[in-house]
Amino acid sequence: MKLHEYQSKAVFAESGVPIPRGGVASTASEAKSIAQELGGRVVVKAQVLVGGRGKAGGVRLANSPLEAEDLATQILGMRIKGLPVSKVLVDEAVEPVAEIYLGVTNDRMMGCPVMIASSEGGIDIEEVARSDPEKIVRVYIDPLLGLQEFQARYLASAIELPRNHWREFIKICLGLFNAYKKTDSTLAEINPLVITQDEKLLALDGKIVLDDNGLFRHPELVEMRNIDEEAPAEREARIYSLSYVKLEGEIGCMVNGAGLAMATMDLTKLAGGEPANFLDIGGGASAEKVAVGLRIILSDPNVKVVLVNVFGGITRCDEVARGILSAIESEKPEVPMVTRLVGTNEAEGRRLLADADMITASSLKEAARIAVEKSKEVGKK
Amino acid sequence: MKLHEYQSKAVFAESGVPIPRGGVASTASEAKSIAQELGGRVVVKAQVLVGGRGKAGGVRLANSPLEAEDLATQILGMRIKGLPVSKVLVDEAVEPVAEIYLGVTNDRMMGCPVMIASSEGGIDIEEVARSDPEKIVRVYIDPLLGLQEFQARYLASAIELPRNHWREFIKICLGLFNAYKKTDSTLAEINPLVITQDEKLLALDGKIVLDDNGLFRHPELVEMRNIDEEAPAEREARIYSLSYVKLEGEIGCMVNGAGLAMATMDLTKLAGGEPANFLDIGGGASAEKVAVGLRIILSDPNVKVVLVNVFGGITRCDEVARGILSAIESEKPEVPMVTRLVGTNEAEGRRLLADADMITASSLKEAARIAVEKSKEVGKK
Amino acid sequence: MSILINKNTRLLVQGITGQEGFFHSAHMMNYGTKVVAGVTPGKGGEWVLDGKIPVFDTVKSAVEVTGANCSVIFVPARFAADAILEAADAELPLIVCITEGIPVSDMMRVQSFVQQKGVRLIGPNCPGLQTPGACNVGIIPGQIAEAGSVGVVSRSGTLTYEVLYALKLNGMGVSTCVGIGGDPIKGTNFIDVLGLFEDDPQTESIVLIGEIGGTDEERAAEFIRDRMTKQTVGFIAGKSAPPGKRMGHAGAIVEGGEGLAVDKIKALTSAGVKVVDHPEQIPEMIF
Amino acid sequence: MSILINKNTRLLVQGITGQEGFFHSAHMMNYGTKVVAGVTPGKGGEWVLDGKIPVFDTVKSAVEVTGANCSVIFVPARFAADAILEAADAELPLIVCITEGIPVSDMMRVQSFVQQKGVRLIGPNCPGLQTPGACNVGIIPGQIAEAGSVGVVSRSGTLTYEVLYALKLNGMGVSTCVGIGGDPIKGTNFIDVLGLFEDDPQTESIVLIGEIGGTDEERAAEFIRDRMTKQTVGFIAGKSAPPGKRMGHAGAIVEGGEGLAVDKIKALTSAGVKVVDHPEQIPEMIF
Repeated sequence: MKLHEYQSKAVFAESGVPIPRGGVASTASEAKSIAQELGGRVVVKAQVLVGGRGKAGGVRLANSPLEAEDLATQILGMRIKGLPVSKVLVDEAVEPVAEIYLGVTNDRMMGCPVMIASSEGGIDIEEVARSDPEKIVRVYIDPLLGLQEFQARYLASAIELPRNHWREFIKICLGLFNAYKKTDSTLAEINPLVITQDEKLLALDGKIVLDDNGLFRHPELVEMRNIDEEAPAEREARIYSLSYVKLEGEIGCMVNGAGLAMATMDLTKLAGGEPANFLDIGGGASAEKVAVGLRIILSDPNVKVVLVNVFGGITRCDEVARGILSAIESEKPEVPMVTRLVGTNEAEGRRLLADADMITASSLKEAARIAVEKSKEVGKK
Repeated sequence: MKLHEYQSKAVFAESGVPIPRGGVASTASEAKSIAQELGGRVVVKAQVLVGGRGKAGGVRLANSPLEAEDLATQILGMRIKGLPVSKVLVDEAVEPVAEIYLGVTNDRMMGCPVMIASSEGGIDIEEVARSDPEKIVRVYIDPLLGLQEFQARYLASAIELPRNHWREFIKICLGLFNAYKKTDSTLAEINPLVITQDEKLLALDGKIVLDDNGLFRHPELVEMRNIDEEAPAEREARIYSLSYVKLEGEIGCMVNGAGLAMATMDLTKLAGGEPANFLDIGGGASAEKVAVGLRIILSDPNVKVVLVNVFGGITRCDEVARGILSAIESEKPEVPMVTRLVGTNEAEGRRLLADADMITASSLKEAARIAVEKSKEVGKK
Repeated sequence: MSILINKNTRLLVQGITGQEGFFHSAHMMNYGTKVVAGVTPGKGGEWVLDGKIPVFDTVKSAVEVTGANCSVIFVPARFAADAILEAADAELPLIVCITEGIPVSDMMRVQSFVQQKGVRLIGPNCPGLQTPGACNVGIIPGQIAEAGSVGVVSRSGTLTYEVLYALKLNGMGVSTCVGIGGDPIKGTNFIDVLGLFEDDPQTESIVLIGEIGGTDEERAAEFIRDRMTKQTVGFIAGKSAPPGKRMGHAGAIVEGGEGLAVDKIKALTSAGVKVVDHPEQIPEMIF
Repeated sequence: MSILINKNTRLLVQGITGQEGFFHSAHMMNYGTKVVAGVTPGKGGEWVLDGKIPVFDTVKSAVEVTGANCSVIFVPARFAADAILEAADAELPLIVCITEGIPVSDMMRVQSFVQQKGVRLIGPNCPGLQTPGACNVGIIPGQIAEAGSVGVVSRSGTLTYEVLYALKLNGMGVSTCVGIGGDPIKGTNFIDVLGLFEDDPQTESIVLIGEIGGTDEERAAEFIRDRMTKQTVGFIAGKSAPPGKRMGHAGAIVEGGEGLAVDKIKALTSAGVKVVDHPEQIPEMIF
């Protein structure tokens, strides 16, 4: 789960990271009053969980409260990369002398947090990694010990931060790490961390990605989720603990197990089709869960054929079959369905589906081949 | 630095450890109103930083606010083991069904915290260690990981705590460890932790010993120090960062270095005398500090002779001599003084002291022998 | 010989009275696994599974009484870190954590402690291990593999079953199958298991099943190139997965250009591994 | 040969621009110690001590540039834990912490990390080490010991100088003197140093100076009994100290009946150590 810029900055501020004065607004008139209160020039920033806001015109400078109101009206009406803008952040405008990158994330290979700093802030750190890899400095953090001052000092020294900013920078590093740790984040990032004209450090933009598995410890963060921004299918999948990722193809896939689901998608593609989604119903799924999964797939208008691939273990094929039948009954799908059921209670599962208008396959390869063929036939109609 | 019972319990409560309802009083009428507010029977407990309050009559049960007032009057007038009682804690009276010991301290040998539990609470744990060592259960705590739930569960299981109390007990263990950690304590102890008749756990008495070296992180705890309870000599030593321990003998010792100071005391004793104190002036002491040290020694009426032993390294013998002369000038001591100065600027030091009425010795052994002789002569006068 | 588990494995089940732990304990026992104890705090003293298995309050006491030398963990995610730490503290040499959904922050702490203790953790978020005919630890179905000479190591669950089944249909047996799990931070990686297979006389060839995310497969390729003499066949799931999206497993995500299936396939191929296009092809590649 | 430090020791001074660090750096250099670098965060790029010693911002860069292989720490107590961690993280094989007054809670964390890193910490709250004629690391005065065959290990500072001086007055020289420090939790204990002396061909006999508090001397006695062939003479300070009172050193306290001088003397004596009554007696016991 990602936090918005304004939410991330609030979390940072709680840990002692300095952020610009500002406020969040859902309406243009709110934006205007925030600008009034701040005085001087302000920046109006679209709050959407997607990169490239600036290029899309979602971040604009206003010289007066009236202009702020006007810009807020425009931005609140936008969609950026398909996402509606429902909130804007109105911050005091700051003219930076320098822009720094500072982030902390989990390093998979080292199995520990890593703090990353660069004197080249303000742009995507992955871009810096490509163009100027020597400008990126890392310290690996002992997960039990946490970030130590000497490590923050090393970062300050390695990015050649002027010495008068070290004390404040170290405080910000410790604060950022604390924010990362206390929220169970997988990424906490300040980009840019700027040096202002009056020689202060300020977190101008911020981003936190929470570990979904850690959310049970943070009901206060879960409340920050803006469900309006979720597609209905994604929301339903989340509620039923189904792993669902929408894709652009036409073959809907329902599989038990993430690896098998990916393999099914891959095979579909190898056979000349395009998967419409990734969907893992998990282990031991109930008929209800299966039915929800199938409904989610069928709700995608691109889907021309559904491919069900289940290797029964804890998951029982008969239960899957019941779920399929229930979804068929309620949704009355017009697209063809190919099923391949193997393993626990396979015979009973096949028997249940025998009367339904269903194509069965015995191998994964065959199932994929038939699904692709069917999708092409549907296309021709 | 030790915290009083009422202070320790407040720290525990902040970490989620349940404590009895109650309040602290400096006067009998305050005690009465607390008792009134609590209702029912209360216990009035002397707040002194010494063991054996109960036996000394410093812990009494009162059936009414009036009786509480009466008992508070008595207890506030007491001295327990020489310490005046300036505060009483008035707690609701609790009749325990069982008494448990629970404490956490630093284990020197293992280099980590250890949590100790025993079903035999309510008495000194060292006594249990002698009489019933198998009733004491320990878990060693990884200093980076901290106390884990499974360790608290192990304690609950090993002291055979009834299962219905496990959840609360584990919470208390984690709370106690948290209190220990966040205060940089060397000991945090609940004794007894009681099971009440209505099946609750309650920390009936508590004790925290802070690490003096960690106090710089805890200004709020330093404020809890009650300087009235310190002897003036101890307070002066603390202010000047001198290590001073008052003893019962008649030979005042002033030495640089803790090990050498102990060795000097030991040698004094071996020569037939009794040291009046331990006093380490530290490394590189200034004349002022030396003078303060000597004044502290001379303020002890038991002192019949002063033995100064300095092995100069960073500490300069001439500086020590100047300090001695300054103290002699202001205090005009009547007791004989034996000095042994060796090392840095030894000659200059001796020269400075030559005119003063001072016995000099060249070896430690000789210095001790002379000091003891002199103390006996003084005794004969 | 197999690796890691065999007929002498004395298994402790943490979370034995929970729904999952109970269900799979029965399955493991049916398989012939020596399940010797269960742990559920607060239920010590009970006996479960037709009164055959004693339940203890703590791992320490379970180990003392039963001599368990392996633990499998079925407790819910929020208690799993504590359960692993408890098993590691009791110095059980092999700990298998089935639980899915453990926070990464917990796993980083746990990992550090487990390494200090010098014990082996498999998982979390894994199906466990199976040495066909001898011992089954975890949730891999019992009837889909026969004893034999193919070592299987995988980041996936059901996909592994698919492979085991394909091997069986082709008359091929398995020495040990190890599911190392789909989390980004896990106790045991490909290279650890590859090293064990290389040293195991029973294992003649190896199947490695990887997926997108991280660089475990790239490191495995390096290890295979430098250290392995036995034939390895590979499959990587997720060629069609888009970047930036998590494909079910917490670890299955392409981020910052890292973790692409195509890079993994390239690395493995250039290390001499035959990488197949779909799991059912695997048996025909083994000889 | 000496132990731990010698002519090849390349010393880094953490806190070199502080009053104490500066003063003792000059002394160590006068002694002939190869002081190669100093560290003071924020002062990197300066040169101190007649422009002979470069100052760095971080230990890492100091080590990279100067090849330092030992660090001595003079920073104030509240920054000392961070300084030790920094030196350990840079994997300096020998770290000597002179600083007194570090919180026990800090030292427990530090100790755990130092052990993980496999480096040796001496101290804190110690006078340092001296290999007479070759190298002086810390604050032991330079003129009070000559090179020779007696190894000295001690929990105390000035008391050690007293012993070194007594040895010198009696024409006896020292291989290496190691002050392990007076704190309850410290990097190196008696037994570590005793083991090194036992293996050092230059060292023929050993002086052990202990004091009240803890059980280090009891463990040393066990070690001496089981493992040492060289003669050991001992002295324990604090026979006259009352229980429950801290005698200056944070570690010098008798608590719960543990740490009594009499018990330590008994343990050492029964392990064959000659324990003297006062430090000036030591030279006559060595032959």
